[in-house]
Amino acid sequence: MINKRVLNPAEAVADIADGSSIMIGGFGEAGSPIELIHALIDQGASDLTVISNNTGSGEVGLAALLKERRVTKVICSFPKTLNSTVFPELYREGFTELELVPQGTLAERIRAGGAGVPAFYTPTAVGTPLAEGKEFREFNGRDYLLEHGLAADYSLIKGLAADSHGNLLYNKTARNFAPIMAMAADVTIVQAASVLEPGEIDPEIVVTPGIFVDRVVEVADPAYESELIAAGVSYP
Amino acid sequence: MINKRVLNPAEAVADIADGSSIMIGGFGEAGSPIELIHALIDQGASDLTVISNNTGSGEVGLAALLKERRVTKVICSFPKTLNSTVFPELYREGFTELELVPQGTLAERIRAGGAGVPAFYTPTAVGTPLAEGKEFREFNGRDYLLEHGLAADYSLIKGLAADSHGNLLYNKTARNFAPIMAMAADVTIVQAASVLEPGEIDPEIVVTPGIFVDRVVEVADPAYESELIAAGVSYP
Amino acid sequence: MTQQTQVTGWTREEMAQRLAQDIANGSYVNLGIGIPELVAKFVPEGRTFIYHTENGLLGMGPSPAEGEADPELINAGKRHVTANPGSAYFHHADSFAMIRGGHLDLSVLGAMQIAQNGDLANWSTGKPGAIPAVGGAMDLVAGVKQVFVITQHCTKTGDAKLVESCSYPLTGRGVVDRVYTNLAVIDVTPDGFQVVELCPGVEFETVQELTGAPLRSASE
Amino acid sequence: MTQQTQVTGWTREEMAQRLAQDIANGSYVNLGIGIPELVAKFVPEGRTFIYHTENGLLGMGPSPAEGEADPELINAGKRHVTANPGSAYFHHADSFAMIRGGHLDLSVLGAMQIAQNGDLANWSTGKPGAIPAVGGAMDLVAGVKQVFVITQHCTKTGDAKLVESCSYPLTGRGVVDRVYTNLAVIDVTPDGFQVVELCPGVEFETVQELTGAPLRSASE
Repeated sequence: MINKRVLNPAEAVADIADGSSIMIGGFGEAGSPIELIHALIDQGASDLTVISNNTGSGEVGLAALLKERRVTKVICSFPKTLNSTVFPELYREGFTELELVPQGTLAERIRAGGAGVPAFYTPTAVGTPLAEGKEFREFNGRDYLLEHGLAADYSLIKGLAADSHGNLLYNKTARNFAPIMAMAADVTIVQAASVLEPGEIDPEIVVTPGIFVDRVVEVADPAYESELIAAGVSYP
Repeated sequence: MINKRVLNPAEAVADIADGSSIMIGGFGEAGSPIELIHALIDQGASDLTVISNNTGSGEVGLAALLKERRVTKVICSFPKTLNSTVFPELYREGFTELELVPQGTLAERIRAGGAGVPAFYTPTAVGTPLAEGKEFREFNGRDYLLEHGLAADYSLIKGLAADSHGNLLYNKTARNFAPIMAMAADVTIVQAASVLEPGEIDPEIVVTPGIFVDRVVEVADPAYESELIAAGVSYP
Repeated sequence: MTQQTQVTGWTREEMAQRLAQDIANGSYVNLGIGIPELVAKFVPEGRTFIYHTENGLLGMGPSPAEGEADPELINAGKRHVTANPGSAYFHHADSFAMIRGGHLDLSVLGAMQIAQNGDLANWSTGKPGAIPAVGGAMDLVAGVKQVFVITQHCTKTGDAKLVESCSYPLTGRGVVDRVYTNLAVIDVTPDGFQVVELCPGVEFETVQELTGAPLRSASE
Repeated sequence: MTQQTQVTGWTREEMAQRLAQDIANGSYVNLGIGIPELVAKFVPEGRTFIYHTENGLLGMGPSPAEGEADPELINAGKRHVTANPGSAYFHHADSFAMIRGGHLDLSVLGAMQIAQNGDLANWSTGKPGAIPAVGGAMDLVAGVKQVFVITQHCTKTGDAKLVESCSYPLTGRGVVDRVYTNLAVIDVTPDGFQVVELCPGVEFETVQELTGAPLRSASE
């Protein structure tokens, strides 16, 4: 029997060590695995590298992890949002390093990392400051940049439904980076609003096949950043 | 209003010119768009380059197109199957050229062609005869080959259901190359067992978004290679 | 060029409406944040545009009715949206495959500067201490078939946005096809900026005065 | 080595059963066509293996009952199969992302030749006039975490399949971890072939005689 369920978020993230690289799903609050991030805050790991499209809002979820000074590097495309004050301070102070990557290049690098492709060429960012120091090459008369696959020790992602084999469904635009991050980590940890038995998800509609998932934890009623911020929550 | 329906297979393939490159979906008979291929045989285009995993069986579908001497090059991973006699003869005779590509490299090249990635590196085939003449590069102490994206003028694929925007669902392992071929062609032509109205396919379960599809034609009761061969059919 | 010439020209809505006239029926369109979003309000009679938002939705619809927002159904600007009939959700790699692979017909973006060779700067002033953030802009301009910029003709301080060459960090090199401002519609051609249409009541000379590079008039 | 030594050893089923003992519970496994397919019949009590077939199914089940075959539910050998509860369908690029990305635990393949450095030849004799066909074999050996070969120890004509270096065109370089033959279980180590286990009743010297490269015995 195969059963990837774990009891709670704390157990799901228990083994994450200092210095780990962690992909965190979400685009803004959509798809952000807040309960897993909060469990990671409680757990204490530090000196983390976080790969995520944004850097969180307010002082909950990813922003709270940053505020606790646990993240020394972020790889991201858009580290400022409304209500985003935590990252700018850490960045200016020099505590948290930033690797800025165009959004599509970030997505493709993560997919490549999961697909065993060490590097690929892309037209994105040619002629811009984000191309500085990168290798160029011409194909069919057009310039392209060499970009490298990106993998991580862990991925923390949020699903709508999972089964105990790790097959996943998502909710609307909360899907965003989760399916590719699931591919690109040694250990992929999922919080899902419901965890079902094998056979309860139609194999035709599975978005992330279970092979990419290591642990699933049921978080039946996940919080949203905007709700927590509106309620004045600051984690922990 | 957006309506990508066309009346019948003949209309769907009417503009395919001599010398075109055509991706044809299917793995064996699963997903092979037989009615579109037969319409292409009737239509008369020749000197075609076909990109497909196999080369067909018996004298129906893709094998029949080859037998009519309309294909001067195939790019494929496995050009021999049970009941596959047509291609071997054309190959030995020198009429049809073969570019043999490992199956995963073929899939990734097609995806790259559709995703605007001109080239990527892969570990597949390093140290084998299929690496001859290809560029090598080491990443993290391992050798990789440079492979190029693959695009085509047309893709002919088979779906289970489509809507008039071109959103597609597939049947089981008939999915195989179709979603990536839909991405990689200038004009993607789909035969589907049913063509529905927009909104009749849940946006969460769409496999191929309509942006990749140009024409859809309803073929309510598609034939299978094995059935036609068992019935002694030789097309045309 | 920093002189404050008194011309107002088209409103933001009129600029968006003018741009919408140039989009063919059935186009797949990505609208950037700000003025570009207004384009969706002015779809010409008889045409349908399908909106792509790079965070994973094709077939994006308008804002939801009061109380019907789903925090996980948002656009690239992180605003609540809806999904039209015939829409599809997908992940980020697939979304940017659509962009990079040339499957979208049109990207409409704002700008800080547009150079006469089509260079675009719209993501960073390059000022020290600013938090750099790029999002999907570089991917859009590199991949989408046509790139339209919609912007005020000048900055709030009266500086030209259409220039000989960009002083701000680039988003892309030679990527802009056409610019819609409050004063004019201007093509980027191999010979530089070419006025296609002037806002009624606005003189060519006025536009030239407010532009940091030579303009060719509509009749040239 | 072309001498016909009279040993039979394990049957194909016994070879498959022996190999199945070495697969951990919960493994994701791709079984090649032929003898490898037999492995699925010998899953040890208390273990579950999840089968990947590269044409787009994870969670492949056994052949369908008579009359229940779907011509579009097949395995990589194009035989009718079923889908177990908890399975998933996906397209070819995703399927080979699983393979190339190192997500599968084990690939079980047949072989024409295995060299003492782990080189594998199993796709072509390289004979002129033969139709070359490679399928997914090169991807599997390049990407899957562990590669087990299951094969008769010698060819039908009595030639050694385990050799110093392959004379046939390679499928992959240094890729084989372990070989299961009718006579023995043999690891590929940095020091060459290492016998792990002999088929009961088969002498080490016999196996060595039928092998085209030096063997180290189990006790070494």
